[in-house]
Amino acid sequence: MLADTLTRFVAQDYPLDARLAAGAGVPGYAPEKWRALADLGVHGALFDPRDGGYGGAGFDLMVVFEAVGRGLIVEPLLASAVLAGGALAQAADPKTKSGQKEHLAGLVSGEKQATLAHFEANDGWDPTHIETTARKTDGGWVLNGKKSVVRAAESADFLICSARSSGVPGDKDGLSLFLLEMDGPKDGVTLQSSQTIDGGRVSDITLGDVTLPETALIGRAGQAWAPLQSVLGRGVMCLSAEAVGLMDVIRDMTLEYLRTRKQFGQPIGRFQALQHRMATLVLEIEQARAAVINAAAALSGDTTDGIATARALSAAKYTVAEVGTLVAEEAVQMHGGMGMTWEYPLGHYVKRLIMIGHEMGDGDYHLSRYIRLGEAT
Amino acid sequence: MLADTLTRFVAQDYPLDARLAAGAGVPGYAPEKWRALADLGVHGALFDPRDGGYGGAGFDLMVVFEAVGRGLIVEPLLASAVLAGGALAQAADPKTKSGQKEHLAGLVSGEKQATLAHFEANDGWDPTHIETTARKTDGGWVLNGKKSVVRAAESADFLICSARSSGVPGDKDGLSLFLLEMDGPKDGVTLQSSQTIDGGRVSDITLGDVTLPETALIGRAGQAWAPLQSVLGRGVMCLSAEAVGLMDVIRDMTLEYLRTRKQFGQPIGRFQALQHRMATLVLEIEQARAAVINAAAALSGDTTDGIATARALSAAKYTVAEVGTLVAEEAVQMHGGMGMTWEYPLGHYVKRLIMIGHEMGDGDYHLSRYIRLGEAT
Amino acid sequence: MDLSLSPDERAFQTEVSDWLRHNLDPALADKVRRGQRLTKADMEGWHRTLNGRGWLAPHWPKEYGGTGWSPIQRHIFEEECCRAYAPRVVPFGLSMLAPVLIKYGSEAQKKTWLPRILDGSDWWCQGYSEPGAGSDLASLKMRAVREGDHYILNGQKTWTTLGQYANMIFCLVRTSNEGKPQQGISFLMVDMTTPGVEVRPILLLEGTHEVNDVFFTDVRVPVENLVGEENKGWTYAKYLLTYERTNIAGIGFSMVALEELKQIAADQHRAGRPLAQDPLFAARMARAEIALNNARIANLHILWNAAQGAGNDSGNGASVGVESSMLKIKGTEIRQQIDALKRQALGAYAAPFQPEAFEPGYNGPTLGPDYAAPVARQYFNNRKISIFGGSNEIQKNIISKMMLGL
Amino acid sequence: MDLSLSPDERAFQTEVSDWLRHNLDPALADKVRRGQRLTKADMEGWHRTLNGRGWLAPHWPKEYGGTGWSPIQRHIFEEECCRAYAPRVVPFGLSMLAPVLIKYGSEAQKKTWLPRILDGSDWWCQGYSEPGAGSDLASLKMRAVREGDHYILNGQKTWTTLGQYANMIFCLVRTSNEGKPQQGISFLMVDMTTPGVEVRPILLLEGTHEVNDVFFTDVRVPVENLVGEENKGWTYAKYLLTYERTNIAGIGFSMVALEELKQIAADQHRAGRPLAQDPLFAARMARAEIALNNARIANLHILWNAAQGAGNDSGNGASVGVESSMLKIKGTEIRQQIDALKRQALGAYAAPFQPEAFEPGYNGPTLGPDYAAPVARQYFNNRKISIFGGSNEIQKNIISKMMLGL
Repeated sequence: MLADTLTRFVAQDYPLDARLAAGAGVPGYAPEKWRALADLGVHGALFDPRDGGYGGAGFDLMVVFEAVGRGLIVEPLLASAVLAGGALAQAADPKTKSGQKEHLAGLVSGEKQATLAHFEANDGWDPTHIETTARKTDGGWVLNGKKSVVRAAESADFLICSARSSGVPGDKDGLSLFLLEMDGPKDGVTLQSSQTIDGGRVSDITLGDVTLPETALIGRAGQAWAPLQSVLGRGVMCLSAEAVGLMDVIRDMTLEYLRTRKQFGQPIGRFQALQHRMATLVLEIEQARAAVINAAAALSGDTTDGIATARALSAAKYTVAEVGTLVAEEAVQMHGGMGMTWEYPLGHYVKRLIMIGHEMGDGDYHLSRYIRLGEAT
Repeated sequence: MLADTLTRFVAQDYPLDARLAAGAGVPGYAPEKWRALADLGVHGALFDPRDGGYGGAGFDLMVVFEAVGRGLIVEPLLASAVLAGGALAQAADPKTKSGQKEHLAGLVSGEKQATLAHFEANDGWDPTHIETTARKTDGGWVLNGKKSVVRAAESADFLICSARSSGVPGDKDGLSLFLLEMDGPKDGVTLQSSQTIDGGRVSDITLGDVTLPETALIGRAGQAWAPLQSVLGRGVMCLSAEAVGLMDVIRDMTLEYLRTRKQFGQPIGRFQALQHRMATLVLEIEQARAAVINAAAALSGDTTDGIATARALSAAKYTVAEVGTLVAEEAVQMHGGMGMTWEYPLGHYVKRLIMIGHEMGDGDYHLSRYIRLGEAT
Repeated sequence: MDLSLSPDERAFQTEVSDWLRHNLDPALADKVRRGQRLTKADMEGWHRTLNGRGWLAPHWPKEYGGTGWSPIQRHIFEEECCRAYAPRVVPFGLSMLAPVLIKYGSEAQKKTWLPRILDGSDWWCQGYSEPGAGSDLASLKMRAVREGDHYILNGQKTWTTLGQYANMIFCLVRTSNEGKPQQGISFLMVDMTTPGVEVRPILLLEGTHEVNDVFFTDVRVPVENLVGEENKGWTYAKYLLTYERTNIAGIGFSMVALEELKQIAADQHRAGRPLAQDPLFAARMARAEIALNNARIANLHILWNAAQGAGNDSGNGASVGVESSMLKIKGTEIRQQIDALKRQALGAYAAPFQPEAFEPGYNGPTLGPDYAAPVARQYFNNRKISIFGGSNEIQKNIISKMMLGL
Repeated sequence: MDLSLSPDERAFQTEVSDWLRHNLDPALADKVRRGQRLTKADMEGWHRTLNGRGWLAPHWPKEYGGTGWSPIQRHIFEEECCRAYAPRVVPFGLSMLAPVLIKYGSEAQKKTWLPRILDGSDWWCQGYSEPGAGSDLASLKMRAVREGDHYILNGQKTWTTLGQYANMIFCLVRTSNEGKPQQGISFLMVDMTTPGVEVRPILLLEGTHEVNDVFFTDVRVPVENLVGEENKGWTYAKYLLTYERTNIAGIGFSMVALEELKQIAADQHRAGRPLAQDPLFAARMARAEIALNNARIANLHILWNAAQGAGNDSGNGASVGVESSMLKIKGTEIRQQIDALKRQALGAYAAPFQPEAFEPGYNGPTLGPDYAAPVARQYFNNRKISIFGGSNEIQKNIISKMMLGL
């Protein structure tokens, strides 16, 4: 139902041109649409009731992000609500640090926008390969390192930033999370920013002797792996569902094109070679949807089998990478020159679908992870 | 020219039924056709003039084995002339062991049939992973071990058998070659034999305390790797060329079927989906041919760059594995039920083409080897 | 949709697996596992065992002997049977003819034939394809000419699976040449002991005999063996084909094949290391496993949707139409992919061809590991599954037309 | 065939690479290597440099300014140019119009236009596709009506690459509606400064401007600009397309792209290890490398065969027909495969889109490694190569018809 609301909102109040313009501009999305989405309740649907939301289960994420994909929505719901918000919700200790609880409430309501600064240039998608360090001092912490390609960082009210307070890259122990207020220029924090090819903005964030108070630490030092793993899994879930939403649109556009574009005196959809390729796409999209349903079920179920859940998530991300690339490339090919133009909408959905493979692990990474986790059992 | 002669011979004197019957019987080929092939000069074309032949270069192997593939010839030219004969030619020291030179002459003339017993169950195509041992004794050698799926061993006049006289599996040093006469039951040598699904017979050969005289050693003890590597490379060349020959036949049969088989009131070759798939097959077969030409050129050229030659050979075997599987499976599919029957010739070519991937390394092995050799440079 | 099983469904699963443990002859299961050829008696025996328990025809309405299970229960049952290496139930009577009779047959026909299917009195086979009518099934030529109370049949059917064991065959026959080819087809049940019926074996490329040509020369068939109306057979034929397609998808069998693949890959070594640890092969296996799991969920999703929509379909439930084309394509692709990996995993030991090892009771030596003997044969044999039952190309035509409107 | 170079050919290779080292501006090569946008002046400069050496038109007969090279020499030249990161020569005049003029043009046309192509006086572009006539090129509608000594042109052309720089365009126009669509087409050369010609940009999906719509409203073209005979343009058009296809195959450019890929994979890390050592990625790269090498040999094989057969083709040599369709399909597939791997190799750094970094002279910071900026853009942009110049589907139709007789 929320998905329908969202789809209607996009169709009626947020035309494609506006979404593209917002994605290509600064801050990479439309703040007034961000607020409108919050008013529709989209943010709240991504949070568990105990965190102030009214959803947050695997199937909730699936439904919302399929709609995000269908709507080519550029607003940073993933970065802010799912990743930063999820990290706060899962890692923060509400008893001792009530300030963090208020930050969380801001993300649930959509009044604030945050992002998770976690991945780094050399990590190769391995979320434990963190080189950024957090050194304990008398009054707090000093952070040094560099975070790569962080979405919606320039516009963030605050960052949730991971750093290593002990251990070496690759260790699960020793990871900590910190809250960096971004209410003004911050000593030692440098952003180098760019738009992206698929809409929205990203930043490399350099942290040079950034001093933080003790209260910036989220949860307990060195214990961030468990919440991070959970939150990143939810992120993978959202991206996979978004991919399926994009594929649904691309399929429908391509079908429509095959039915209406005429060459050699007939609609090109009458040519059997294209028919069979289109049938394959439709078939494979249903396989991708199944992978996402499976992942949502794994996330929604009892979480006693963490490895099975992680494998279901990696299987989904791998599947949408494979199927997504096929769907994107075939759709452009079947559209011919038309599919190559900026003016025709297809290309923008295609770009986003392909670039989902460049967030939180590509197909090869998730296939390898699926294998590795299977060997562990 | 020899290829034409061979093709004519098969067409006129050795019909498919006879080839299939020979391949399914004992000894897995037709001895009188073996002699006829020798009379045509096929054996001689596989040997260098210095070894008594009149060919033996990469392009000679290519031409003969493309014809072997086109003719679905079951006679053990690869096992006897290329592998066993090649090993004798390259490893034997003509000065000290004239008996071995006579054995070689028998293989060049086709009067004798031999085979190379080299690969083992756990070697995974790695030709250095030899567990069979050769222990030096006073009067000669004692061999222990097991050789796997050796082609045409039951009918062989003698075996060329590799064993490890020093070192451990995986070492290049320490491999030795021995000549085992098979003129009668041999103490400690047990053959368990079977026909194969693609024609011809294979044996597992168990060697249990097999005593051999000093003269059974071919060349110098522990120094067999260089000749083995060369001979196995030539074997890979032959199998790759044979695969291309098979693909040519399969392509022509499929084209003919597409032109003549009618469904829905027209030849099925009028259906665009099949046309495009057929075009892909034709295209890919030319890529496979190019890979084989490249390998033949590498074998024929100056051998100063052994690694480049080895990579060209692995690239060819990998390519024919990939393309061969595609061609085989697509040809059967496009033939429909007809392609599934024993009576229609296609299936026999298809079986041989697929099973070439089960000799001397599959596509994955050769791809990995290609990568490994590239890293070494 | 909820993918986890309810407590009731879990209890059902246990019930099925317990029953299988006690009632499926281990020697028979072993034959299935080892890819050995099943005898006619093997197949008939398993048919009787299932019928004894009332579980032979889960997809039939309860009134005719069905189980009244939900689609999910049927799915559980199928998976458990596969896991236990139960033989595949011969589908021609049970899953192909019966749904047509139930939907289009006369009361008399249902009363006569359905019980005989259940108790195994008749072994049915399928007379659809002809030498000139494969993918283009509607171009079939076998004539049935009405003479009084009989049709006189002349012509040939082909690809008739297990026809060598059958005493009954259902045929599509041409009763009219008027109009489009689809319009003159009728659906007839034929007693194969009638004079003029001759069955001749067709050997498949790997040498097995499972399909046949069936020739008809002046075969007299009583008119009461006509199903439905004359010249309306195409409608019944298409209805039957959706059942056949779903059957061929065979997700459960692929699950078993995948387990076998994993065992082979753990046992086979490459230069001293288990093949399962080779990065390229591990990736191939994982791809197949993920694809299979996706297909399994996609199928459940379809069943679940069908169950939601088919509330009052009198227990027949989950009749799927064009979706069955999607299931068939993906299911056969995955099965063939797994078969190819099993073959690849064997290395050189895929080559030995020991037909004696497929025969019941064979316990002699085989070249290579004991799981090797049937693997290459299965690979070649299962190339058929993307061809038979309406080739995957025909399924794509159906999807294009029915689902995509192209 | 002998794949190794003869001593003469090796000497030629050295001569070419030496000349490139001394005559190709390193700044220009650097732009090419970094995927920066080339200005009109860049392209014209390189055109002049090559012409100064007499190496601009290797495929032309010697009498018109060709080099008289063998096909193998031409192949060597192309590979060396690619290796040196020389800009691609703009092909519309040199490689598309010129072969048509040489084969079908009048002596006067050759004398007028060929020297102007060589010296760069004219910048040609191509007027083939129309909005309703893409793959189905023969359905083109742009009218040319004869009025005295002029044709009057009305209609629209599209996908006109680099039309924004051109002063001349060659067009397929409809001069008759009689007979089959192919029969009423003529081939005209049009001065784009004529009143009534309007060029409008089309942005591609990644935001670059390289193709255009060209509109014609009552444009007057002198009849002497008709190439060959009226209504015979389809023959000339098809001849031109074989050249275009071979051009698009771009094996040399793929070789350069593969080297870039290897460098990226050596530099990018995955959890502390070079990506090049990741088994799955290494396999992808090796597959691409082998495919490219195979395609290179296959092309040489075709050239070599053509050279053998084309003894007295007056130096034009190696004209290939339907084989060019095979080259085009495989060449574009491989190029797209390599582009996709480069994109994949960048990980998260494929996402930043910094169009300013593609502009000449940009030396500012970019997000990620300096090779990252153009990669995703190139991937999306090069999806065009399997569409333009006759889509790969059209090439398969040609192969089916011309080579396979289907």
